[in-house]
Amino acid sequence: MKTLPKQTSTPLLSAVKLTCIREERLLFDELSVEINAGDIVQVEGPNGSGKTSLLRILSGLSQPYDGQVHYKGQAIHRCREDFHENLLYFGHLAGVKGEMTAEENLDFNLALHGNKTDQSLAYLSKVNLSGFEDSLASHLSAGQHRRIALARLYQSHAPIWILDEPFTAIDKQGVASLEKLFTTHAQRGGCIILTTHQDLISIKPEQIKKITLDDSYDSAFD
Amino acid sequence: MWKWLHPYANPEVSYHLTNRLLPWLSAFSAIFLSIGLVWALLFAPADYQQGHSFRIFYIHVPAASLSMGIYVSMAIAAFSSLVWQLKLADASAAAMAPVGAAFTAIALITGAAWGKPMWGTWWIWDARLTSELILLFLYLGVIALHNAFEDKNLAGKAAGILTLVGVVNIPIIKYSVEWWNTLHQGSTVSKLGKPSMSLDMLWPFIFCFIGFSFLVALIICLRFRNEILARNSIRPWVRELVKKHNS
Amino acid sequence: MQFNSFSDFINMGGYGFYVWLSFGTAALILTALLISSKAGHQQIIDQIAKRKQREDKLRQARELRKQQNVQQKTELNEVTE
Amino acid sequence: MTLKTQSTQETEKLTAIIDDSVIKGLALEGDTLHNSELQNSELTSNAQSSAQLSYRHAFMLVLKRDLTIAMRHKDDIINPLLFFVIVITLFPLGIGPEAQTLSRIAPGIIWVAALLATLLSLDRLFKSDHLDGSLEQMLLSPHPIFVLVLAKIFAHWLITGLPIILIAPLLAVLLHLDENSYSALFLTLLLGTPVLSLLGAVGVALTVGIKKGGVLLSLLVLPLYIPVLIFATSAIDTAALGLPYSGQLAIIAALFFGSLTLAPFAVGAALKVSTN
Repeated sequence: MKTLPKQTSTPLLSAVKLTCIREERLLFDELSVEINAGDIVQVEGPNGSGKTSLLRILSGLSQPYDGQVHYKGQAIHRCREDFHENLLYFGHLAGVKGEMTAEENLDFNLALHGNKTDQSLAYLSKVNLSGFEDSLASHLSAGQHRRIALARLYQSHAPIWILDEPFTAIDKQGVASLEKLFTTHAQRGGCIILTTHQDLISIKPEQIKKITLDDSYDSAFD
Repeated sequence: MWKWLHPYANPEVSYHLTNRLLPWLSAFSAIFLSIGLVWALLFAPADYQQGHSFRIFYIHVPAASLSMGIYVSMAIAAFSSLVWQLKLADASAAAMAPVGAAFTAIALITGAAWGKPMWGTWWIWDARLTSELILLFLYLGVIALHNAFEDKNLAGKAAGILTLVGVVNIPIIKYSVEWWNTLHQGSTVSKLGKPSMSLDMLWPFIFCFIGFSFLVALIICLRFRNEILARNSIRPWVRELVKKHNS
Repeated sequence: MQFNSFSDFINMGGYGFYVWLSFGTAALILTALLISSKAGHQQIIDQIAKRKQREDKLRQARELRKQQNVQQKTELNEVTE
Repeated sequence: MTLKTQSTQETEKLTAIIDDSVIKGLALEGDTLHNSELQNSELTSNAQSSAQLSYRHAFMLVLKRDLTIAMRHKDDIINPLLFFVIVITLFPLGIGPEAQTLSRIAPGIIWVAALLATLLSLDRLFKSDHLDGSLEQMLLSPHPIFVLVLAKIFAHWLITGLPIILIAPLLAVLLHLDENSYSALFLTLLLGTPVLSLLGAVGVALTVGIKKGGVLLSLLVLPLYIPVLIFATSAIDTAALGLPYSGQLAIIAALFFGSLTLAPFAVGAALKVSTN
C-alpha cells in the first residue's frame, strides 16, 4: 500500500503545552501532541479525566487554560475559517433538530460545513436509516439521531475528524463499517482523533496512537 | 510597548505588588477621608439656599462620579482581557464590579436623602438619578452574570462582554434619559446641578473626592488580591503562600 | 467651625436626619464592603488549604489502590475495573 | 464510498490523486473515480469562489432552517403574540376604561408589552440549539459566526417582531390611540423591534449555558432596551400632537444600525464563551 509523503515539517494538527482546568481541577498539564496525516489517535482515560475537554480544545470549541492548538503550524484562532473547513467534530450531542426530518437534518449539517447534499439519501441508508428519511427526528431514538449525525462522515471532505464516543448507541455492524471508514480515511491522508469506551476491533493496535490521560493530576503543578 | 507591562502580567508578581500597595492606600485614604469629611461636616459653610443639607453633596457627588468612573475602568479592563487575553485584567474587572455597585447605591441613597428636603419627595425622576439607577441595574447584571458561571475564567469573559456592551450603551442611555427628562419635566430644574462653589466648599470637596478615590483603590486591591488567589489556587506559589499563612 | 454646640451639629439646621442618613448609610455600605473584602482573603486561603487536604487524601487513596491493583495483578494476571 | 467493495487498488489510485497539502474530496464513491476526480478539482478550485458566495449562502441556509423549525413548532410564534395581546388587554381592566387616560398611556403600554413579549421569546433563540448540540456545529462551521448569528436573529425577528408589528394597530384601537399616531407606531415598531432582537440576542448568548438563565436574562437585557423605549414612545406622543417626529425616528434608526453592526460580534464572542 502506498503511503502519502509525510509532512515532516508541520504536522496537520498539533497541541502545544495544553493545560486544562475544569471546576478548579487540573485535567492535564502541558500536554503536547503532534497529529499527522494518516494517524488514528485514541484518547484514553477514566471518566472525568478530560477526554472530552481535550477533544473540544483541539476542535477550538473550548479554550485551554494555557497553551495552543496549531493547524498546519498556525494557531487555530488565527485561521479559524480555514481550520474549520478542514475539521469535522462529532460530540456527545448529535446536533439533530427534532422538528426536521432525518434528511433535512443531514442536508443542513452537510451544507453548513460546505459539503454537497445531493447524495444524502445514500448516506442515510449507509447508517441503516433508509425508510426513516422523511420521519421527523423527534420520532426517532437517540441512537438514530447519532447515526444521522454520523452519516456526515461519508461525505465529509475534511481531513481532520475529531470524534467523541462515535460508537455509542451504534450496533456491532455499524461499528465495523465505521472502523473500516476510519481506516480508509486515514489511508487517504486524513487523521482521526477519537475517544471510545470499547476497543477498536478491526484496526490493528499498532496503527493506533494513544494519548492516555489519567486522573493523577488533581493537585497539579507540584 | 507592552514589554514593560509583562512582569506585572504575572499573577505572583502582581499579588505581591498589590500586597505592598495596600498599607499605602489605606494610609492615604484614611488621611484624605478624615480631613475631607471633618472639613465637610464641621467647617465648610452652609449653602445659602440649601442650608446644611448641602453637606450631603460631599459624598453624593464623589460617589456618583466614581460609580461612572469604575464602570469605565471595568470596561477598559474587560477590553484588554478580551483583546490581549490578559487573565489579570479579568480578575481586576471582577474586583471592581461590587465596588462600583456599592458606590452607585450610595449615590442613589444620598441622592434620595438630599432630594427629600429639597423637592419634598424621596424619589424624583430626575435625569441623573434615573441614569444612576440604570447604572445600578447594569452593575447588578454584571455581578449576577459573574456569579452564575461556575468557572471563574468563563465568568470573567462573559461579564467582560456584558460590560463592553454596557459601556457602549451608557452614553446612549444617559443621553436618552436626559432628553426624556427635559421633555416630561421641563419645569423642574434639578437642584443637584453644579452650584457655583466657593473655595471653602471646593477644598473639602477635593479632599473628599481624593479620599474616596483612594478608598476605591484600596477595596479594589483587596478584592483583586482575593481574585488572584482564587484563580490560581492550584499554582505552587499559592500553595506555598497558604502553607506559610496557616502555620 | 460652623456649629456652636454638639446638638447644633447633630441637628444640622433641621436637616440632621437627611444628612446623617446619607453619611450613615455610606459609612455602613463602605465598611461592610471593606470588611468583607478583607475577610475574603482569609476565606480563600482556608478554602485552598481545605482543598489541598482533600487532594492529599485522594492521592493517598489512589496510591493505596494502585498498590492493591499491583498485588491483584500478580495474583490474577488481569485487572478489571 | 461503498466500503465493502473498496479494494486496495482503488485506494491506491485515490491516494495518488490527493493533493498532499489540501486534502479534500475524501469521501467519494470509490467506484466512480472519474467523477470523484472531477469533484475533487472542483472542491479545491471552488474554495476561493465559494468564499464570496458563501456569506449569502450560509445566511439563507440558517434562515431557512430556523423558519422551517418555527413553522413546525407554531407555539413559538403564537405564544409571545398571545402574551402581547393579553398584557395589553389587562391594562384597561386595571386602569379603567376612560378613553382619555388610555390614549395617553397607549404608546407606553404597547411598547412595554412589545419589550416583554420579545424578552419572553428570546430564550428560544439559542437555547434548543445549545441543548441538542447544533449550536456547537454552527460555531465549528467554516462560515464567519456573525453571518450565522445575523441569520438567526433575523429569523427571530420574522417570527416574533413582525407579528407584533402587524397586530399592534389592532390593539392600538382598543387603547384609543390618537389617530395621528398610527404611522408613528408602525414606524417605531418597524425600526425598534429589530433592535430588541439584536440586543436581546447578546443577553441570550451570554446566558444560554447557564441553567437558570431566564431571570438573569431580563436583568441583563431590559436596561439595554431603555433608549429604544424612550425614543419610540416619545415619537408616538409627538405624532399625537401633530408635530414632526423624524428626529426620534432617526435616533431609533441609528440605534438599529449601531446594534446591527456591533451586536452580531458580541453575540459571536458570547456564544464562544457559553459553549466553552
